[in-house]
Amino acid sequence: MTATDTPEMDFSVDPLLIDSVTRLLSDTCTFDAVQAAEEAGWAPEIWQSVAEAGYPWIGLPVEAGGSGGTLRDAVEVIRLAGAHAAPIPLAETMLTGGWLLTEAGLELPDGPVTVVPGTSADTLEGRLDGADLVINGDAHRVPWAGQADRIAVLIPVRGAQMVASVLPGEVVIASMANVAGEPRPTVHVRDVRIPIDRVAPVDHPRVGDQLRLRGALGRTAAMAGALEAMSRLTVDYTDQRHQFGRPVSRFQAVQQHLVWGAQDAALASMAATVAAAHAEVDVLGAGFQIAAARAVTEEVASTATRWAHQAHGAMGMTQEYALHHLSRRLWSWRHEFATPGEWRSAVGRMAEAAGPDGLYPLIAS
Amino acid sequence: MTATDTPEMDFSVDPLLIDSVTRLLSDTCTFDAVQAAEEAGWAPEIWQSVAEAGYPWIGLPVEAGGSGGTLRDAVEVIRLAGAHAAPIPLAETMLTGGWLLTEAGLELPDGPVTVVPGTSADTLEGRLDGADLVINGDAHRVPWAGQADRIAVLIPVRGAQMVASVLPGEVVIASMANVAGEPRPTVHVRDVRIPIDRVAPVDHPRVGDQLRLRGALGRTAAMAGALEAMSRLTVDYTDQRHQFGRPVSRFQAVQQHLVWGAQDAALASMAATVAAAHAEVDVLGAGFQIAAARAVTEEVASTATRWAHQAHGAMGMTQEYALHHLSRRLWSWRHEFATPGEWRSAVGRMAEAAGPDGLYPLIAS
Amino acid sequence: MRFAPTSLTAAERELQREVRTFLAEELPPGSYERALGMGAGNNPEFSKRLAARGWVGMALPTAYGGHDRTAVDRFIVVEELLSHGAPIGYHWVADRQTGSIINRFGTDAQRERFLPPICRGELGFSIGMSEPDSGSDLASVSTRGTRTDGGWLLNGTKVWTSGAHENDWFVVLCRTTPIEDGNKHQGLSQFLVDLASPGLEINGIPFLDGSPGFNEVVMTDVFVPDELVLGELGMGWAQNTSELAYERGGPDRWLSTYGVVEEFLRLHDGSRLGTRAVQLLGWATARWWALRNLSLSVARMIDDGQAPAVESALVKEMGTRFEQDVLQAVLDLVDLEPSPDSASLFERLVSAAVLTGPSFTIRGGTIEILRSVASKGLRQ
Amino acid sequence: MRFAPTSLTAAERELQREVRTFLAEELPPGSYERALGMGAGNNPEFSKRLAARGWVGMALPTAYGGHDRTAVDRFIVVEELLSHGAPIGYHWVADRQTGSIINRFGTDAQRERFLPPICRGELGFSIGMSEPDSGSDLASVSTRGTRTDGGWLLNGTKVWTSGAHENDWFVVLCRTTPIEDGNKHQGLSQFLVDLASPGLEINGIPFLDGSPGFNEVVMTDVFVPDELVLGELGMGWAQNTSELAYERGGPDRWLSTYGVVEEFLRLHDGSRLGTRAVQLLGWATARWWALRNLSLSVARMIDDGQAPAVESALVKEMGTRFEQDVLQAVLDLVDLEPSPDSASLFERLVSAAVLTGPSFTIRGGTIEILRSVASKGLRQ
Repeated sequence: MTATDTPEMDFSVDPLLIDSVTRLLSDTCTFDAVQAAEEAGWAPEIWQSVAEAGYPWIGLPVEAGGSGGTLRDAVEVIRLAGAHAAPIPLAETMLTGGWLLTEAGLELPDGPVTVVPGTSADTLEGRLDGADLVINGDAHRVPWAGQADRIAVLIPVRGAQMVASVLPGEVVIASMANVAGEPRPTVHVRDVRIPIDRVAPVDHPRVGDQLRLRGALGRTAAMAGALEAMSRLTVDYTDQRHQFGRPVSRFQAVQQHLVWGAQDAALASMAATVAAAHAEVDVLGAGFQIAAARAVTEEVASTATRWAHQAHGAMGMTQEYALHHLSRRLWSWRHEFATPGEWRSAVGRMAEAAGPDGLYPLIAS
Repeated sequence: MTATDTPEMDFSVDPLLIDSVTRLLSDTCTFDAVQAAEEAGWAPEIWQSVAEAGYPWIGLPVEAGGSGGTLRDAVEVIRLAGAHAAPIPLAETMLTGGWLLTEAGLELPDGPVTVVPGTSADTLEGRLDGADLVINGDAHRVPWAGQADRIAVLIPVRGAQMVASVLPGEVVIASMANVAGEPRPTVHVRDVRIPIDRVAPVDHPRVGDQLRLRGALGRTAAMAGALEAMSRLTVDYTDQRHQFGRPVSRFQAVQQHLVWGAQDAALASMAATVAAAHAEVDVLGAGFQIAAARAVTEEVASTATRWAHQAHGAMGMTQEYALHHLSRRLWSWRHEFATPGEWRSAVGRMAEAAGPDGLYPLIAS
Repeated sequence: MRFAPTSLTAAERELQREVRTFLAEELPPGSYERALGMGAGNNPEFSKRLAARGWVGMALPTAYGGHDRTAVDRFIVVEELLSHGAPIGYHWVADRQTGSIINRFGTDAQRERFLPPICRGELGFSIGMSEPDSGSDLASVSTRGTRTDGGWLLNGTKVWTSGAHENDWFVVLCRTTPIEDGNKHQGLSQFLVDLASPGLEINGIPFLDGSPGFNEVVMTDVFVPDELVLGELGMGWAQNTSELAYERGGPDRWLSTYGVVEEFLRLHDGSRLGTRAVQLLGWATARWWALRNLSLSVARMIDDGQAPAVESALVKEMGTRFEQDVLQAVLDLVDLEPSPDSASLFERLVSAAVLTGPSFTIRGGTIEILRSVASKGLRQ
Repeated sequence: MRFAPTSLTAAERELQREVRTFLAEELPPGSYERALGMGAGNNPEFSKRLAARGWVGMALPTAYGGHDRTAVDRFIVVEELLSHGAPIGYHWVADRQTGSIINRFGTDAQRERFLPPICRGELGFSIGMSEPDSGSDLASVSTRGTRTDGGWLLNGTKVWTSGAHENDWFVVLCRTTPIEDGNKHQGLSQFLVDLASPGLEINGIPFLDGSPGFNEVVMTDVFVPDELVLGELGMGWAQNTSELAYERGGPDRWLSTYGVVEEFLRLHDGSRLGTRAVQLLGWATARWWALRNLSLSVARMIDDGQAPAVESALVKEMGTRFEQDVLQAVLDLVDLEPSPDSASLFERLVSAAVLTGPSFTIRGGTIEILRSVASKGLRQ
């Protein structure tokens, strides 16, 4: 194969890694374990097994305490976690919170890291007092803030971007959950003084954009995994379920739901994978791909849950059947790290900027 | 039946009238006649038979040269004309152009009347010169301007609303058709002097709003008729057409199209009828009902044509089969007398004005 | 298929005003946890107060404590209750479904026993139709009723029985004669069963978010005396077919997400809405208005002695899809992460709608079944 | 079902650049009547110039004047042509479908005779599959081929034959052996038929707006010599099944309304778009991007020797629906009364899309058939 014969993007992921993650998640994320996690807000024992294998730090540099590997590997692990509805803060530790700490040269803790995603209602402010950073205000929808070892906060101070590694014990956490029952509490910060060893500036001026894109990519990958698992679950269920003497998958009305659900999953999965490959090269340079992937994925998350539930009938509405572990997460995730309208707008503005003659090249980029 | 037992709205139409209009249109609006009208732009011989019976002037006062009857009757005739794809300017003569002339006390001609609907691109201006009105500018998408005896123009002059009864010969008509092949030419008016006997003011300050609402109601009723006819045509076709050894109407995928098409027709038909009953009482007072009826109808015109064509397959794409006489009109009419977005916005603003506690009462009005 | 247009009479407008006044007093905005249409919670006290006004058991005969009102009168009361998100859960099924079935098919003794408390809003009923292996295909039920001294012994399991944990009685569809000549529709009967009967076990089937909702009802030799066979033995299929028809086409099939839009509007009251919000509002309002007119037409046709089976199936099929479309449109418009714990009523409503939305097009006969019913009727 | 992600190689990017440069020179914006995807008009001169660049017959062997290029290379050329709305009508069917069928199933002599002119863009082909009473159910064709001296006599009528009035040849599916044991798929054969043959009559079936498009081809004892039986006698079904598969999942199935959006953008170039327009643009662009990646993946899988039948059916089913969705969204956004006579290219394009839109989900196998194909494949 000559150089001109090699596709320009690298989509490869570590097959051994994927195999072992799949096995581990299949073993640990059983129906009962995922269901039980709704009480506690997460599954510390699943975290434990995943952490023992080093998976939550994939894509973070070894020298910073990470497990090494590529961003593609990390995204693939998140996709698998989405497919298994893994009730642990993987994306936060790998892609956003943990990444933010390593970017600032701060220590990675042994346990999960979360991040302040930054919503329009947030009011966090920081000021320097000597060498310390004093933070004040509220942060909303901070994933698993009560379960994480550290909350990574990106905060502008006198024109610089500072990262603070906040201890959950330093703040007041007001519980709140998304529609999947995953903790998304409000974090109240009342003049909390962060000492110098847990604060550092980041040089890159667009670190906030990177964080936003990484957050979006993480949810996109998780949704893609959940959509694929949901499509498989629905195909299996409708093959086994009989009505009027034959499998319901034989009815055209059900076939339509199966096909549309499979298409939705395929779109999301492809979008997440391609976006990850571009992000591997340069997260900021992958702004279009990540925004487009996210926009497509949140749209199909909405439609695919509709088809899957319709194909399942009453069974899908019960706690005892696994569909809701996926569908409720999809209903939640599509609104996290910015809402559907915002990502669609972002893509729209890029298309507008590309102009008529640049539009197709953008689509084919 | 006591007074409190009588429904507050009167939906009655003259049954004899409806019967005879239905018969006449069935006899005259044959496939061939409707098809042939695409060349000429209309069907003068159909107009002739309809006019001989006095139908184009229903709802217009007898003393003004109209045929009498109610606005409901007029709307019902337009609905039937829509169902038969009648290629004649009925709504223009009855509901808008002719009405405008009678409102201004101007003479109704023997032939069809049309009206300048008023688009955002129109540039008509009038000025008084002695007792005459001099008009200048362009009017777009004037239905059947080349076929009408008179073009009714509503034009503001020095704060007053003037109606001019323009002769087609006085203006330049640049041909243009909608996607149904119905003439919607541009009318160029170059310093045309309209003598006093063809100009008159109208007192009512909101005559423009009335015209707009009447125009919308006319297209709504015509669409409702076309949607009903299209639903029936599709049900019949799929019953007769066999594939894989049975009528295609037996396939769930086709049933879905039949049911959705029937629903769309039912929505439009109900909406048009209810709006007409309210308009009978007071056109301006029926602003909500007309706007809502129009908004619903243009939405279902879009979806129902999709279901009907899909159920018909290739046959529906040919000129030799009747579906396009209905579907192409629906594609056209939903954009005439203001576009879908405008009517949806109008309803939305009324709902906004009603506020949260007034919203349901508005819906139930 | 024909929907005759209709409108309210002066008397009906007066009823509408009365209900609105009652609700404005009973449930001023902000004073209650607004519900999403018929999926409302139980509030026996509210049900009794409503009954005291004569708005429960409206369709039932005065002889049994009912009010002999028309379908349109019921429509008016129901649309106001649902559009207010009132807590109608306790009396809903008995009022709307079981009461009518007992009145229509039951014995005199059954009418005398059950209808008066239903009309007082004091008796909650559940429905025992579905089984683990029979959903839309009702005739395939395997719960059996076998003859015993003075009555029947019921054995089998019913699922998706809403409210069985809170209600008093339920109606059970059973097979009382084995299938012989392949005619599955014969040999089915319905029983009125006390949910406190010995041998009857109620196991909650939590809703997908863990909230109570469905139940599994397991019956092991549950004795039901002869006098509680609903009407005539062996007529279960016919009774149930008509029962399904009762469920169709009313305001409960297009108002489930109405509250989401009303609360959206309340949230933004006073500020001028943006274009996208206005378009959404216009689209939804126009369609509600048109749907309501079709649905009202169905009620009037029932009062006129017609049997608008196709029409009501058409309304239900499109109404329930529209309920979901409205929610999707709102979710796409607003900047919000849905949470059941939100301090905002609007956000809680949205969350509840997200979680229950899929059931709109499933409950009481899936839209696929409705399409099949309706499309056959279109040919006539 | 699995779509492997892929991207272009440097060589493929180079090809893309070449095609873009060619089109920018040949067809600068405003210089031509932009077409809607594969429903483009005939322009034999353009087809020849394209062929001169080596971009017709790309999939065919060099031995016959083709270029032995990959499916991805063809994908690149096709997506650029279609997104430019280039006039590809004359060579489209021969290039994309008939050429491949002849190459795959034809005899050496047939290859030598037909492939070189196809590759030069000089031979236009039509397809004769559908009949008045056989649409999606191809095996029920009733056109007969009966044995005669040195060949066959064809009798029957084909419909929906696009371009027969402008093309040179067509491929006809016939029954050559009567149905015996109920196996409808046996006894079908295909013939290469000169459209100028005696006994062959072409009657235009105007498109719904009166424009020429479809044709009815009536054959009365049309003689076809033995050497023009396509490949092996009796293999018509197998040849056609694969022929259908060729049609699926390419850029022609999701780009038909692309030009509408590009021209909308051109119309507003320089002015800042409103929220609704931006949302539409974002939605459509994101989905095109994702669809294109799936579609490209299908092409790469073909080059890798796989048989992505389910995948291509999935892409085509969603792509053609999306083409219609895009149009509806634009129609709802803009203030416009569509007219084919409009002075504005954008409005003419919209009108053409309105009139041809319904065919997107019908042509080359309806979406209902595709769903059936795809849903069976999902189980594996």
